[in-house]
Amino acid sequence: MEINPILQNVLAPPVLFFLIGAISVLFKSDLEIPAPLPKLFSLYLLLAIGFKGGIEIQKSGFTDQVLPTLSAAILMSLVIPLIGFLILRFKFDVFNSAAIAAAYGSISAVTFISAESFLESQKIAFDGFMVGALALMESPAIIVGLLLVKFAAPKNRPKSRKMHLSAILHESLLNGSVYLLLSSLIVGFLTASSNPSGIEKMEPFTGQLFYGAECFFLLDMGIVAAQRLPRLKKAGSFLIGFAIFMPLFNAFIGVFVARFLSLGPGNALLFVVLCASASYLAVPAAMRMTVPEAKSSYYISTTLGLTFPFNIVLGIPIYMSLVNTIIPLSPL
Amino acid sequence: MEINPILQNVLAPPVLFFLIGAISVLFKSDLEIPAPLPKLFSLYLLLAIGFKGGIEIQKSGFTDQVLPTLSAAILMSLVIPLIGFLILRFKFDVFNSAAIAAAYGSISAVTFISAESFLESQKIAFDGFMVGALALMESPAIIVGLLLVKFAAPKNRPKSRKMHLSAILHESLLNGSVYLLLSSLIVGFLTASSNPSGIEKMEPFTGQLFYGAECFFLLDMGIVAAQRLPRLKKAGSFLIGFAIFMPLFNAFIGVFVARFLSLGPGNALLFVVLCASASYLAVPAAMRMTVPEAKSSYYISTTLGLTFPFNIVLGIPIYMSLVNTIIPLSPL
Amino acid sequence: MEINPILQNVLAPPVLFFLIGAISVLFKSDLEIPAPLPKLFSLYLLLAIGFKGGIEIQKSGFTDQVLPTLSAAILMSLVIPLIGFLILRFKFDVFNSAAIAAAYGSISAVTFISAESFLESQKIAFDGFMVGALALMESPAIIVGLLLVKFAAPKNRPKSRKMHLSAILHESLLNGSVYLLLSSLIVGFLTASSNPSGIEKMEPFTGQLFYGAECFFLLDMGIVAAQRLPRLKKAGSFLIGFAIFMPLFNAFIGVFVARFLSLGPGNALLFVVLCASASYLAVPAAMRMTVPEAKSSYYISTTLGLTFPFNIVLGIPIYMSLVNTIIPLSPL
Amino acid sequence: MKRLDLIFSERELDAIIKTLEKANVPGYTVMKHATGRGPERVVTEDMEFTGLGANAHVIVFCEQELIDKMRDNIRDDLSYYGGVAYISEATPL
Amino acid sequence: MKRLDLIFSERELDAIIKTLEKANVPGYTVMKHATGRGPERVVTEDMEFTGLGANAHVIVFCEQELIDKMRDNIRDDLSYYGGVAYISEATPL
Amino acid sequence: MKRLDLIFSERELDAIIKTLEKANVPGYTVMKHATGRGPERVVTEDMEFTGLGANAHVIVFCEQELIDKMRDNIRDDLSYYGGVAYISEATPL
Ligand SMILES: Nc1ncnc2c1ncn2[C@@H]1O[C@H](COP(=O)(O)O)[C@@H](O)[C@H]1O
Ligand SMILES: Nc1ncnc2c1ncn2[C@@H]1O[C@H](COP(=O)(O)O)[C@@H](O)[C@H]1O
Ligand SMILES: Nc1ncnc2c1ncn2[C@@H]1O[C@H](COP(=O)(O)O)[C@@H](O)[C@H]1O
Ligand code: NA
Ligand code: NA
Ligand code: NA
Repeated sequence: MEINPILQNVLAPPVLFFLIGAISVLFKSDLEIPAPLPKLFSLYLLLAIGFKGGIEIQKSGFTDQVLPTLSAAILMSLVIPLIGFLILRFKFDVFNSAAIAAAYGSISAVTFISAESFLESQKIAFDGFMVGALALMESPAIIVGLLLVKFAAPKNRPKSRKMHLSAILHESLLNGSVYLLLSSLIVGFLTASSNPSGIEKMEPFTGQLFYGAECFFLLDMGIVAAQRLPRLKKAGSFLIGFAIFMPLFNAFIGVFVARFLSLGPGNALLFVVLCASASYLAVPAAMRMTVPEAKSSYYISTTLGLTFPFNIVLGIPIYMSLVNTIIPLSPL
Repeated sequence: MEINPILQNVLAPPVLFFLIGAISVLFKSDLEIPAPLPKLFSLYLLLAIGFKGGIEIQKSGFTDQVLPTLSAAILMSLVIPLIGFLILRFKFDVFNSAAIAAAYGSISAVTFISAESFLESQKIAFDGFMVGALALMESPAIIVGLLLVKFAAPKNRPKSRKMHLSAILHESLLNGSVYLLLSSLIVGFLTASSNPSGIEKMEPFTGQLFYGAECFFLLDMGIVAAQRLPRLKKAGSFLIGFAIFMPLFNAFIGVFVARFLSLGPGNALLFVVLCASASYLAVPAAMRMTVPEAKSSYYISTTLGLTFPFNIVLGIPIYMSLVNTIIPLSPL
Repeated sequence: MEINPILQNVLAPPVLFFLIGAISVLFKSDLEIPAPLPKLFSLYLLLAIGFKGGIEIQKSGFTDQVLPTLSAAILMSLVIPLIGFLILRFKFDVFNSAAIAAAYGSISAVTFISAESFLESQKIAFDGFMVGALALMESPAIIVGLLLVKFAAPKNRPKSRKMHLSAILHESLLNGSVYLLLSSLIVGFLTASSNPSGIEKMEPFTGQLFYGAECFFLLDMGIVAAQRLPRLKKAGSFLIGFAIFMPLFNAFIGVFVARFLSLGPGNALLFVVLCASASYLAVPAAMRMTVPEAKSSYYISTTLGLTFPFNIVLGIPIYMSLVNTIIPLSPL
Repeated sequence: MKRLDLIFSERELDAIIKTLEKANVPGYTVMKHATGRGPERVVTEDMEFTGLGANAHVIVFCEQELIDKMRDNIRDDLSYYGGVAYISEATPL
Repeated sequence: MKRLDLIFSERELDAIIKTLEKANVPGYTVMKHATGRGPERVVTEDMEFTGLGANAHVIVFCEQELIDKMRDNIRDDLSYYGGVAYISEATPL
Repeated sequence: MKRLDLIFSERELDAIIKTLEKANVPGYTVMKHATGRGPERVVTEDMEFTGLGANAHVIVFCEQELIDKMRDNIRDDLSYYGGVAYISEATPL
């Protein structure tokens, strides 16, 4: 039975649970996942993604493709915030533009694992080292965002303080979610190198449980996203348009970079999804601390209320067909 | 080694953990499972029950037995509250009678899964579609309870408000636990129809983990139930009697309906347990909102403090022997 | 590839996650595992340790070694607090000395399971009944500590109250973590005796998940321990020295007792680790209630800030080489 | 400046916040997971998972006139579902 | 009308509530998971899992005479285990 | 004796506590997981997991002179990140 890839994506449990969560808000059900339970799942997912990624990287070793791909990933996370900033400056001040742009330069780990699940269900291969790209794309966008504030903000920035380079690096590298992902990746790598039996013993926790935990977390994300949506309306149509246009635009650049890198379709999709997704964990937490002038509802509502659902439900299959169309074209 | 079925039921891990929890209260241990951890397990159990139930229903299809059984289940959840109401009116006002009666018409999902575990340990087969009966019996009892209040309450109901039909339907269908169970059932059904590989990937979470999570939750339920018990004493002997008599009475009606439906012993037990169990999730939450005149300690202490432990520890094996006695009798 | 046993221990996932947690504090990352999530893992670990231990005890039966080992374990948990008390009295009053000494007489379940993981990675056999020793060593140390206060404290103990024997027994046996471990052990034992299919159904929860949950909990313990460390500095060098010397001293006595008992190397290591580890769950909770005169920062910072990390990272491999050196010596 | 303390079942939180917003209070703070006992019922933490909910404690710092504006609505909400409301003096730092 | 604020280790919650009930207070509210520092010790959230427990913040709205009735018992509890108690004015809405 | 109520983002908790400690307050109590709305932004519980954090409610019982000592520092912290601070009267039990 051949079905439309968008429909097929929607009928996967993680997406269905996401929709269930969103619909519960629409219908004013009192379904609630109280704090700090969502934190448990978000910590778990970061730990498991990092750990499994570290193992994969150790196993696959540093092939020819690894270095160019990781470099391109970092480059994208530096360039995208600059483009985003230029676009957003039409409507917003420096602070809000930089904060929103940083979020779109960074990545969403849950969008990434949704893309992995999509690839698995389509039986398309991809490489473990792509988690390395995920891990490396979180911080640079934060750094660019903060540098934009540092240099583009009015000299008499009224509330200015703590904007030293050390503070910028601290926020971008030691942010709780960045730190957990990176360090779990290192743990996975070390375990795979020196203690392979440890991998097996972790497998039920980080491996088998993963898909179900992803579903549970997406149920909550559906609730949270649907609660953000009305606030987005207040933010105005420019921002709503941006939250859809920017991921598509980034995907478009991403797919050409992927082609240039000669990535296979699986890796290409993951690369594109990293470009297209926006951060709602690391970046907002960092911006809240360092750029209090920016309205958090702007960068949260766009990334979480619109871009995230768009990517999860429609984006991934769209990007897949983009990859299938662009990548096989005759060489550039 | 042949042992008494009640003892055999008591020696299963879920029941033992329930008893451990209850005993800890008796001995004033400071063992505590702080909020919102119990909520995590209750959400998990509802999600997993629904998901697995949806898969089973899709697999087994709509056999001859399905429709009559589900109809009978709904019927029971409409009739039981009426009977309960008439009995309770001897002692209580309309508000309390309706609220308590609604709880007994509805079901307890954890009692249901305890019965499933019991059947598995006895190697007695049962059908997955019985989860459909579970899901369908939650709401009607709430509706009956609220209609009883609407029509039987004194015309000058002092605090009356929000008692429109739409509010009644909202409370009965969009209550968090009803909604999660029903929608997870739909997710399971859709996954089984269109995405069978998703079932396998969910299995470690919704399947393998289930029994252990059930034990952990029952540990907490033991604590909670034992803390309710002293309050029940305050509620008086009529209510104490009701909390034991009503499940037995409902089981008795249930077993004859099961026989009329020609259910096998496994399905029959589950049907009887649905009739005999009382709700402590969906109904109390709905009544608290819509019938604030009723004392929540009445409907919580009876269902959670007495009926639930009774069913878990003694009821299930008693109902099993009832099923084994009544069902094989010559046709009615 | 032969590597140093300390390094090999450090490169196991649980220890790596512990270090990650500790380093996050050092670098002032905002990584946080909010309450009550650590409680979830601590409850889970106690339940699983007890349950599996009960099964093992039932399976192995009461061999020749069991009774002498368990008796020696209890003896050690009575003697160690007395020695500790005498040492601590050089510097501290009766209340603080008794409370700290009790902590060192009691045990740390997580240190124990780390030692088990170490043995498994080294493929050294050990017996399930050692969990019995774990369970039996928690309470006696508390009792000794409280008796020391009762009899050694100044007669005009200003805040004295509730120091009846019944209160002492209550605190030592019905303490939440002692109770959960002991009662889960009984559940495991009963399940193994009468309901072996229950073991299989629990296995994914209590067995397969265990290692991953241990890692997650150790991540939190790393954070907590590193936050305690600076407070230890305030407590002075005597206490810092005590927190390293005492476990080594107890390990030394323990290894000779183990040799006297003719324990194999696996059981011997576990026995030594029980002697060397100090309690940060049961004892502090009990002391907080019954000896409020003692400063909780003393008994918490030593056990959790120094002794626990020391044992996890360095202690276990050191004790292993101690066992390997002393045990094979010609008979005493 | 006044301080208004409201304590009631968290199930009624939306209704109370709507009342506060309608009166244009400058802000409010909500602390959930409160438990307690009132003349009408006992609210315990261990029942939170059932959906019965615990209490919410809401604090509003505002001018007296805003309180006068909200008084009837709040009393109405609290009389239906239970809960308490108290006013005290407060000075901005 | 008075407002009584009690802050102390949640391990003593049962004892304090018994004192309140004995004085027949009309009600009380409990907020757990409070942390803090007093003259005697620091209470942090990250130690909650150990069973040491965090603090509880108890609020009681009642008449002055009830407070006078409870004063000695409460002081007794708090002097043994630590904690603070303060009274302020409050007017029902 | 005074009671000082501070409500602000829990991300700034360390800074505020440093200010309190520098003024040598006799103690303080922290209640986290508070949510709310101020003139500047809405803080909701469901965003806690993102690391944005909820609010903290800090209570300090101390003498007026200590408050005067801390006033500038606290105002500084709160003006940068948002938050409110109010003083009221309190009498020890
Ligand atoms: N006198 C009081 N002092 C403090 N809190 C109270 C008081 N009376 C009621 N409450 C709180 O208000 C909640 C609702 O009370 P009730 O009106 O009985 O439903 C209780 O659970 C308490 O948390
Ligand atoms: N001056 C104060 N202001 C606010 N809270 C305090 C104060 N002193 C003590 N506390 C609270 O009371 C608890 C117990 O204090 P202690 O008496 O030191 O054990 C502390 O953890 C604080 O939460
Ligand atoms: N008038 C007020 N009454 C009570 N709480 C307030 C008030 N204004 C602000 N808050 C609290 O202070 C927090 C920070 O406010 P803001 O300055 O808008 O960031 C809010 O989230 C509220 O919890
Ligand atoms: Na991106
Ligand atoms: Na029923
Ligand atoms: Na020890």
